[in-house]
Amino acid sequence: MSQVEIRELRKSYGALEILHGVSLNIEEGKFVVLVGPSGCGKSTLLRMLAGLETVTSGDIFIGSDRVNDTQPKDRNIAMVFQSYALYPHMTVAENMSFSLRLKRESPAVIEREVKRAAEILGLTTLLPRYPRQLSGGQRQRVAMGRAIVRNPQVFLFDEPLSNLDAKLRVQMRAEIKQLHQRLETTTVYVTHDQIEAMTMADEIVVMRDGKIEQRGAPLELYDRPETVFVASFIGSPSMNLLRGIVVTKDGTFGVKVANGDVLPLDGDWSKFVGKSVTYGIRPEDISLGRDDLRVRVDVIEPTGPETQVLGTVGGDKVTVLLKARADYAPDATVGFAIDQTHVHVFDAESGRRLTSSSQKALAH
Amino acid sequence: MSLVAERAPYAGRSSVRQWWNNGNALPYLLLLPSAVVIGVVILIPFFEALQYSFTNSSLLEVGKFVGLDNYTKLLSSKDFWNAFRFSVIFALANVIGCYILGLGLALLMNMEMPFRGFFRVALLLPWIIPSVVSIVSWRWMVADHNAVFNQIIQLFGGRPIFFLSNNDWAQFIVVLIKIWRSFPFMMLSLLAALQGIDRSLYEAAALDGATKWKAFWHVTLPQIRDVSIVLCLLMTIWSVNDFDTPFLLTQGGPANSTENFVLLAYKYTFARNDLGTGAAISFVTLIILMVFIVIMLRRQREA
Amino acid sequence: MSLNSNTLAARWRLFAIMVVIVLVINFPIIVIVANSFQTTEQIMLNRSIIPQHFSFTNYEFLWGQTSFFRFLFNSVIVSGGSMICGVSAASMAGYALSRFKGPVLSIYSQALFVIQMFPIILALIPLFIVFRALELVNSPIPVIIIYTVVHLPFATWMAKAFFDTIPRELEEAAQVDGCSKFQAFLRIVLPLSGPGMAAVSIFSFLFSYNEFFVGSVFLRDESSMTVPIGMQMFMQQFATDWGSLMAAATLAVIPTFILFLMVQKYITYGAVAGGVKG
Amino acid sequence: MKSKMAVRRRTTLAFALLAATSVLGISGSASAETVKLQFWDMIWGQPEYIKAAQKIVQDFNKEHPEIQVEYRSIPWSNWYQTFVTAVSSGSAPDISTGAGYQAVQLYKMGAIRPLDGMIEKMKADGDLNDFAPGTVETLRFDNHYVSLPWGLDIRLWYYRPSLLKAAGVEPPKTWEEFRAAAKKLTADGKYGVVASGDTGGSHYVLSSMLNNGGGMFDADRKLTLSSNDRNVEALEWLSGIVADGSMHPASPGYSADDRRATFFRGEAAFSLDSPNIYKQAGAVSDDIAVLPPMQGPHGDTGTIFWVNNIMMYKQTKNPEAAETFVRWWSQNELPLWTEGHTGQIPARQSFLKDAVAGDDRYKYIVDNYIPIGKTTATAYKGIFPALSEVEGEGVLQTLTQQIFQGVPVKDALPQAESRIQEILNK
Repeated sequence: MSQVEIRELRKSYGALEILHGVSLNIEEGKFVVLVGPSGCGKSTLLRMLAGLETVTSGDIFIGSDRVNDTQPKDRNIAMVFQSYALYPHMTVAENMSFSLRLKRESPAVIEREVKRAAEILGLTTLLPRYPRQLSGGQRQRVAMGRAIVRNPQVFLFDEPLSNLDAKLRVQMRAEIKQLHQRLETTTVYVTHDQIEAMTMADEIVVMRDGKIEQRGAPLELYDRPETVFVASFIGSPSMNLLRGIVVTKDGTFGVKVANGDVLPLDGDWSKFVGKSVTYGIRPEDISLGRDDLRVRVDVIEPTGPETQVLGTVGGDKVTVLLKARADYAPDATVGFAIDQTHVHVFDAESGRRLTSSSQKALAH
Repeated sequence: MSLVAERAPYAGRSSVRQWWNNGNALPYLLLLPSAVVIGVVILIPFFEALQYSFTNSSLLEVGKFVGLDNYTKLLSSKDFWNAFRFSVIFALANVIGCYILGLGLALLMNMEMPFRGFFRVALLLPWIIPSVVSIVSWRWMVADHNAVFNQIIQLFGGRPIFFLSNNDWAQFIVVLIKIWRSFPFMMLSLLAALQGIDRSLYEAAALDGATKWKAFWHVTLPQIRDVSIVLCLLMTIWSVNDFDTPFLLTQGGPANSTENFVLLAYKYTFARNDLGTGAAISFVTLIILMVFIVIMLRRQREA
Repeated sequence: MSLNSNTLAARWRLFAIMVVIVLVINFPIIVIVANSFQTTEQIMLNRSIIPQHFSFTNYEFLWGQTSFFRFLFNSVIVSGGSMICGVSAASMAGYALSRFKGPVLSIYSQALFVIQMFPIILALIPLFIVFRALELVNSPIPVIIIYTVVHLPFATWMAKAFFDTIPRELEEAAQVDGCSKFQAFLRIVLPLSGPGMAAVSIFSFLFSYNEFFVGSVFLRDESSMTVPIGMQMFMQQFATDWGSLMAAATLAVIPTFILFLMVQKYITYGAVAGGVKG
Repeated sequence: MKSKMAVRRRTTLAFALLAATSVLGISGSASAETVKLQFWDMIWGQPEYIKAAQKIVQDFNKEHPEIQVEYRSIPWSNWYQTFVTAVSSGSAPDISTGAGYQAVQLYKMGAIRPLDGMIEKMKADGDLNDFAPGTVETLRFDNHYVSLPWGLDIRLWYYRPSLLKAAGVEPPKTWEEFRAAAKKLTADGKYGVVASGDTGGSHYVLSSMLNNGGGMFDADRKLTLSSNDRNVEALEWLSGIVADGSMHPASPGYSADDRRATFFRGEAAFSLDSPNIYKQAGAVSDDIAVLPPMQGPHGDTGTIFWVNNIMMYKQTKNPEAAETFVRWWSQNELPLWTEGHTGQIPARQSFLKDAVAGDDRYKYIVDNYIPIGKTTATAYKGIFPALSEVEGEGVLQTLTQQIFQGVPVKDALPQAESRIQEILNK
């Protein structure tokens, strides 16, 4: 059963529409990550879920209730903010117990709940402190503690890790995931960082310009992006995208790109011959061997286990991720092999994924 | 489809109640107390006074409607233009004087020094003491040829100046006292603005080879520009509407040289018992101020 | 210009400069205080700034022979009252202006500017009639109300400027935690507004404590007069008694001075005129 | 919230009670039937005046338990605003004292209840004969007695005998001698004459015009400020003193108190002031002498004087009680002189003996100056409302300041004339 259901949700400020009719079901216990570049409407969507923004049109259901006009306090949700939003004039314990005190829970219940949450998050020794006496990571934990204490139906996270340094972010990422595994509360998590999305989510919802671009399990999105946007957004380093035209020769198909190379395609593309497409190949699916793709090298970036080669093909930038060590002189032209089974083809005009006749048959 | 999908939207609920329950009324409720007192203390009297300005009312009775008579009489009266002239001089000199003094001291106060907190309060004293008190003491210091000021002047070999007897000196001293009374506010506000400037801007400027003077000119001033404009506008309003300084020091004299609009309105209303003209003067003041402020704000926005 | 690069010597040099500036600027006040410890004859006789004799005669006179301490008490009532009213009204309105948008709010905010320009002399007669009808002349209530309104625009801007510095997310968190919007204001925003409210309070108090014109119309009875009005009457009755006048002036300054010393670290908040743009 | 309000109200009440008891010196237990009257008295003297007046009121209250009068002293600054706002808002007192023309002006506004009945009674029992001749009639306006005289105020010249002696100057008898003496006395930071720029200063102008047989109005109440040559001549005389450098240069900016202090300090030899002023002079009191009335160039004498009075307001709810008080006050106000040392000259001749007792200068003024006193209305018999505005509005002060600044009479006078005309036209 869906814990959260959003139907045809729209949000506009005056004439400016931010969300263009978004529909989304979130099943109970799932960890859903809304991801997208800034301004895509993901935060607005989350805030509407929380009741912090009014609904222009459409419906939001949480549990069995339509909550469009319900106050945040009556939605049975908890939210963790980007800035943590800890009340500076309250101690950690007071911060965490605030919602329970508002509900006039008995002191015994409050103490029990706060203790439980503090233990889960390792905050027990920090309870008498004030937020200003805490480090960034500790504050982050208190913010989560405040959410946990309430036993809400839904957790909402609004970019909770973006104020932390890189190392702490990785650590907290794992902690949040662990927490979710332990509590199994439905969670909606907003981030602009696709790695966070990939590592934490049960399901990722990629948003762009106030619409859902694609949703699915992390690896599903990685393996089969439906649009150029998703293809470029998910994965790091991001997918190489080369413009070209579908050509055929001797019954095999390929895409002819700017520098004249014809990049190999698998399967039957006869329907698309002559069409302008975007040829997508992830950096890790390019290797040494055949000369499928001749790249003019700009920079070599060795990281130890891998070597990243940054270069250009025609006018397009290309990244190659080699599992081996390599050393090329700048401006040298190097040939690489493409793993044809991992090629993505998109309509150059609409940006949507194109499928060869054979692949289609395979999929069904 | 899930269970919830079957539920129909809550069409029956009244939208007004909904609006109320959502806390949308809150901003209006928050404004209510101040709106009510403003309504009682300003709006009602405002329209009443507007009505007076078109009549020949006295303090005791509402007079006949005389159209624009009060206004036309005013604009052709010497006293009005005399008050206009002094109001402009007073406001202009006060704003400029306060700004220069206030900014200078704010810059000094923005530097590290021992006992900074004490200086901050000490420099606010002229602002925090009642006008009646400070003006009495100023009067005592300047009124006479052997008063403190003149003692000092004579100490340096000057001839005593009769500050309150000469038109120009009287204007000077009224402006000086007004600056003295109001610069601390300017200083305080500018100090807050200065403290709000990002220090890295100065570091960047220093790396770019800017001298202190250039850093002041190209970093400090632009950063406090908006605050400065607002402060100067406020100061203008407060100067034009200042009653205490000229009234308590000179009563507008000598020979009306320190009579501003408020004093003139006061004189008409309370001494000549001519409420109509008194009200008309106040409205002319209000209109002049509004036109000035609107022009300044528009220019600020364009710039 | 790095502000901390001053050497120790430079700081003390600056200190010396500031001492001179403070002395020059506060010269009139120093004169008042110094002369309050001399009898009138001594003041008139030697007319020097530094007292040659030291006596408490003037203060004894004020204590025993005049209503000065009643004025002081009235002033505290009036200023305290209008401070409480002003801070309450201004904080609510300032919060509304800081957090909400809409045509009503923008009209209100513009109206504040006009009120700021409004010459209060215009309103005095109609107001006097109203408050007379309510039998409130010589009572602190009308004065408190009028003072509240007169300083309301600026107090509101100050409050708004301060609320603008408090992150909205705090209230949103409170709302999610179970507060209504108003509760969030009361329980989260207001407790955090101490410094800002302190600044607004000082401003309100100062304005009311020092105001002369409105008070002189409404407070006629010697038993209801505030310090400035009483001082003015004092100047009539004891016109040539400079000693008592200076002593009264000194005493009049003390309450605000103490108040300022107490809250001096907050006063710069009051000057966040950046928020005054309306 | 509610309880707070109640507390506030109770404190206000407590205030009022406290104030009432402290001012009246009576217990708050006055019964419900007692009539309460508000009496506003101007401050007619030094602090001891207020004490004397309060004591008289206390005596009245003791003598009349059914009438309780509340005394309040009104400062001179903004007195006009005080009364007019009070009248316009319905919070006027029952009785007040007032300077020269306040009664007629307020009468014209409809605020005054004439004392006709009371004065008829006083006439009948002969009490009215006690008043200085003409003073009661002066306050008759529109066929009503708008108020009852209590004190006469007058301006006269004082000089410092020691200064004159040191300079070898005889007290001047004519304007010409005065100007010459003033010039001779001006040296070493001392000046012949000191004046002020306030209302007290404008009395220099009024007094000298009347001294010269001039005046602001003719018998038909027409303004003759600049058309009467005697006025111009008088102003030219003052102007000449300024031109000679004999006038203290601080004069235009001085208040009456500054002027007095300067005169007492011996920095000027002549000053125009009210009777009794030497009593404030402390140690130098004996070195202040009254200058005998001077003759103008045409042989005239004269100076400005006012009949100050006590009046009843229309808003009073108890006219009988108010009349009782006015009459009682009028008959029992002698301590204002004997204890309060007011500078006024009693309107009742029976008070004169006690008032002037042991004070030769005071007696001299009563004998020699009162007879030559004239009102601002001058040639017009009686007084009229606009006089109050003419004197109080600031036109004359401006004229005075200009004259003392050395602005030529021909430049200053027309402006003053047109401003006064504007007031009269209204």
